[in-house]
Amino acid sequence: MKGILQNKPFLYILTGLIVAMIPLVTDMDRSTLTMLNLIVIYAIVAIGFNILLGYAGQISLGHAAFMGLGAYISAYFTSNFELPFLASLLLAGVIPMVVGLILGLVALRLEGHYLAIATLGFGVALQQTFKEWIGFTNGFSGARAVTPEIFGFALREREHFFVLVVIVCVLLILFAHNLLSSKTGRALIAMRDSEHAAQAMGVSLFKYKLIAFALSTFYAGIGGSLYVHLIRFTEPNQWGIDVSLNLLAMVVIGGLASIPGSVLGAAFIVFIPEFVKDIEWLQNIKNVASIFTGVALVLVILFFPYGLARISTQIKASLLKRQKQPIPKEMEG
Amino acid sequence: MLKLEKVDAYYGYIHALKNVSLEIKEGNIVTLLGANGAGKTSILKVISGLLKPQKGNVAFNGKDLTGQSPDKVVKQGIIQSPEGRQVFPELTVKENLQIGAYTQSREANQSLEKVFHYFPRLKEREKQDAGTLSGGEQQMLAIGRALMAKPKLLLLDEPSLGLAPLIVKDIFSIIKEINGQGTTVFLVEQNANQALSISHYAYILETGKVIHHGPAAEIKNDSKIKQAYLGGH
Amino acid sequence: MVEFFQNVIAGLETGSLYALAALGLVLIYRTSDVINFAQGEMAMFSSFIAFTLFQQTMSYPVAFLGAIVFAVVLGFLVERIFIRPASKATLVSKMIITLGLIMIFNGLASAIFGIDMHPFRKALTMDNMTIGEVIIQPNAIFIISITLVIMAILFYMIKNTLMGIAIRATAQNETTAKLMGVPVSKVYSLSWIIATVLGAIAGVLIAPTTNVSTTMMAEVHLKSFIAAVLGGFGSFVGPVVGGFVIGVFDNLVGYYISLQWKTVIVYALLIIILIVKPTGLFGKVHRKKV
Amino acid sequence: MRNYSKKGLSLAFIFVLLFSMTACSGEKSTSGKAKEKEKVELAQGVTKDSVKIGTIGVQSGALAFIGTPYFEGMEAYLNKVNDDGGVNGRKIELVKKDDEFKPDKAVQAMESLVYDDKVFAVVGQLGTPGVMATESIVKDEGIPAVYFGSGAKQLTKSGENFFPVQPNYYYEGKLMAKYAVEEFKAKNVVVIYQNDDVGRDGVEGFAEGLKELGKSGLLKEEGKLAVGAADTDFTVPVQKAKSLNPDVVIVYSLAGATTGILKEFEKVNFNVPMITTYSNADASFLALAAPGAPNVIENLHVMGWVDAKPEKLKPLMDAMAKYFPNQKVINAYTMAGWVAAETFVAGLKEAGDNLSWEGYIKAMNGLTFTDGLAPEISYVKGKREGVTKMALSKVTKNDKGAFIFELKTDYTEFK
Repeated sequence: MKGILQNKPFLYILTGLIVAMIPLVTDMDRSTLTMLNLIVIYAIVAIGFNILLGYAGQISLGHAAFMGLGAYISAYFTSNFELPFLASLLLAGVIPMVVGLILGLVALRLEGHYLAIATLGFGVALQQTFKEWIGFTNGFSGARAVTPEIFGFALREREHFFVLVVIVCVLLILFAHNLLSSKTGRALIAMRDSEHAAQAMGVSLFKYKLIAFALSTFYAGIGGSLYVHLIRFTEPNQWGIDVSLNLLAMVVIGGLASIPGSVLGAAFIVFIPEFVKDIEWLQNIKNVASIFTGVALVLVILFFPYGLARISTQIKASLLKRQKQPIPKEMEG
Repeated sequence: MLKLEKVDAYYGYIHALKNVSLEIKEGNIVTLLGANGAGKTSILKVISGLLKPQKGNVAFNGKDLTGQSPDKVVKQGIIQSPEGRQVFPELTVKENLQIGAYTQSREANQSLEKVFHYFPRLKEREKQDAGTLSGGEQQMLAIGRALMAKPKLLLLDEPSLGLAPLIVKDIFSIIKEINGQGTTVFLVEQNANQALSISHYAYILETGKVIHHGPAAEIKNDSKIKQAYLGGH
Repeated sequence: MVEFFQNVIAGLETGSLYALAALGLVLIYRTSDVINFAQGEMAMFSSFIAFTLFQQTMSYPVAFLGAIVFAVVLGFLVERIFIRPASKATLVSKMIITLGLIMIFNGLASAIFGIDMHPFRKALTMDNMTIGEVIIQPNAIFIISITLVIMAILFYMIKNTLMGIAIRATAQNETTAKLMGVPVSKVYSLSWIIATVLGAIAGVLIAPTTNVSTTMMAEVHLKSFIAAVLGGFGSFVGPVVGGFVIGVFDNLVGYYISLQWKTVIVYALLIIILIVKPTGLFGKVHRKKV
Repeated sequence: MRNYSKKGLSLAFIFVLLFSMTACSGEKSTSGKAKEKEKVELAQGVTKDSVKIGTIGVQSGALAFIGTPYFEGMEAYLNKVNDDGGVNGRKIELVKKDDEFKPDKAVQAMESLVYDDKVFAVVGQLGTPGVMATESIVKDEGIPAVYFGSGAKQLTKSGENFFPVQPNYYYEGKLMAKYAVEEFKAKNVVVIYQNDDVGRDGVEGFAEGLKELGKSGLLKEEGKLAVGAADTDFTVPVQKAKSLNPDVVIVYSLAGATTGILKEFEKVNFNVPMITTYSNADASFLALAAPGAPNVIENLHVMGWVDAKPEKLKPLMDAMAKYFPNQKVINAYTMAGWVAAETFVAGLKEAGDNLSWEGYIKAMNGLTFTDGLAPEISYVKGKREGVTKMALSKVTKNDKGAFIFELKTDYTEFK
């Protein structure tokens, strides 16, 4: 028993199963279910983004555009070519991945904030393309997507759709998990920790950065596809910098290089504004949700700089310290 | 002049200094010897205010310095030349020296001449970026930079580290000269022989504890101590 | 040809404002390695202060100076309250804090000042001049000159004053700077204050074009990033040139190529420039802090 | 040790999800899936003495400047109706949802209105992205939806239970073409349009209007000039417009960009008649635009579909003063919200006690409403065009030197 519980893939699957069942056995508001679906969808994108940021140490401020690209591709192919949903889902992952590869080939030579701005620029340009390429995106009137059908079963109910997104999420988590415990994963981590050391170890930095970038765009595209079939509509203004920055926040808040962290981060960023909006006594103050979400974001970083996923470790560490030794204080200058 | 009394300090989880007491008398060169990780740098950090001791106190000329911020410590006349030189690579030699005189900027020009007198090489390279200097030159710059603060007490952290023997000899003779001009020097070294030969007094540190102290000449000649703690040269 | 010059001058005018904001970004980045995403929102807040003061006093200098004084306080407080306590956090975490600040400032501004747009006057309201057929507004000349003057002052300060050297020293090696007696906390405060003031100036100067509103800085802020990268984070001349280039280029592409596609074209060019010259037009390799 | 914490994490994850569910569902854990229509006479959201309706729109973030006055106008009207005793003895209760102008939030909001709050109707949903994203839910459920704060043209074809009021931008564009041709005798027109859902529909409608009038030659392809809503420099479009020597310029953009364009016109002293959209037909726009362009603004004409004569506006002004005494700005959005509530209530009165969805829709289908701010709204014979009559006003100075709108034409339709 203990052996099984130590097996992480098994734990992921078990957690996924339990989570997927919750809406089926409990009675939840439809809008809450929509939000849960969105949390899992953003979690997928955040996991991909975490491979890039948390493991490979590369930043991107343009991933919203890849998510949008996935959404448009899926909407386009299912409505215009009546492509089966699963095929379009795959396509919505693969095409952004190819675009990501091409962008990666040129942009990944840049470092740090230069990479950040290059990807930001690419994101803005791609979003602008969504606005102008009306034949593909239907411009500002927006693109519609159908209710997905899998082997003849239409996922009209939110509960059913939730099962789908959880399955996809767990599959992608397992994939990420296996990848990160493989040679590629070790190379990525070595590279993040020290480029020089990694180079000395014979890691081809560029190749691994590229792999991480392409994977993150794949995850973003898949997330976009699921999104558009859930909401059944998309338009260009959605895929702007704010979503890219939100993705960044999800990964950091949840914890860099932590898969459960990305899920927690996605839950935090999607859920907190809704939660704040529902607090009655705050509703008379204008824009209160924005202020409180901002404050929450700052507080999490200040008190849990290693992310939500590592709270328990952090608390344990500080408890240990307190018992055995006084806490050292580096002084402020 | 400077007194550490029963200082305990932690570095993360590591208990870096255990009940350390030491005294530096005015006008002396005092050497602190010990192996890597014995806690030598921690003592300097405690003095400079980078590391706050958990227990004990630091007094300078009778004034309590415990827990003061580094810039306040520098204003008292204590300055440290850190390990590994740590010059500012993208600042010119002159700018590096100017930063050294941050707390004494009114007398910067006067100090500058003094430093150029000790290290004529620095004058030649005044306008060059410090990152382009050789290791020895950078060490000169680091010491010169510290002198710019007109220190009463100069803390030197392994000034001989990574330098060729000839240059080390130069450096040590300059330290002696600086001391001769009235600056008290607290020298942290692994290079025991040369350090002891210019020092008045010495402390030996092992795993965070002072295990021996005495006049430098005595320690230098005590073969037992040398054998036990200083790698037996 | 008249249109060409008209577009270039207007480009220089807006480019100046990108440049001012970019200088602020670069200053904070150089000292603390943080990219301040909230720069635009902070500038917006300062502009609202200018607007409110102008309504109260009807005096432009009072409004302008009031905004600057406010920016000094704001920059100081933001560094103290939000950035410094996070000194242990990673750089990317600090960036997330500035994201949180965007939400806080935007929310606060709507709660305090409301969500309406307000007109704001120009710094100089004299009649236009014409050279040939090209129309030149004195205000445009004022904006361009003020940018160049500020750049020169900043450049001088960073290069030649002790505080400037201390800022650069802190940027390179914080611990050693501390050991040399540099009060690094003051250096951080100062760089945030200067950066916030630069943003405020940009905000007050752009307000006549964009009106005073909670969204007034969106475009300026984005372009200032681009300007900083284009010019390079390594120098203080770079972002100014970057700002001018973006301003002028935007107009020329819009005029001679396509208004609809200009955003795509300008950003594509940015990416190309970065690939050819990864540290920006004026950049040298910036040493990362260890 | 490690595995304990990992297990803890997985548990925490489930916990977070559980927590989010309970926190959101609150006390209302009644079935969210009860979609079987109640066969009782009264539809959902209706009781003996109340009618619950819902609305969705942007109330925070960058576009709150639209939603805030809009919902105030709506609430002002509903408060007035309620204070006067309600409709057929029923007080109207409004549930507001903020969608931040985002489609996914709008879908969540619509779901919670329709399935959780169980409102009787959706009134005055604001914002094209949200309206488009929720269209299928409204269509599938058949819930009455009155007034869309959106200029999107496809709403006229969405279905029986859709009751648009506000003219769509496409139609407005067509009508602008008619005015350009008939009022201004234009020979050469330039359109500067905001390059988003607002301006694009407008410029398309304008081109279509010219085509139907047989005057396609008036607008050349290079005469369609795009601007961004957040642009900081309007030199290029204005230079281009000037170089084309038009005799009429259409400025199809919202207040922010329009003021920028006008200031640039002022700078280069470019004086031609201009026509702009009804979105700018209010005093707050003039207050924003006039200081920067005191001369050229007198060339500006605006479209209008609400009758902004002081005597017509009096009930609105009084209600706003009573219910929102702190709100100084009363603009086109306030009026739009007011009209939304007005139109819905007109249908409610008509439907009498027959408050099922079918009953309401039937009542609306017989409605031709002329007592409100808009000159005429009619849904007779399945018409879903909303307001079709618009008039042109010109900006001018009154005796006190303040800028006002002066009605220039009658309310007319395209045709």
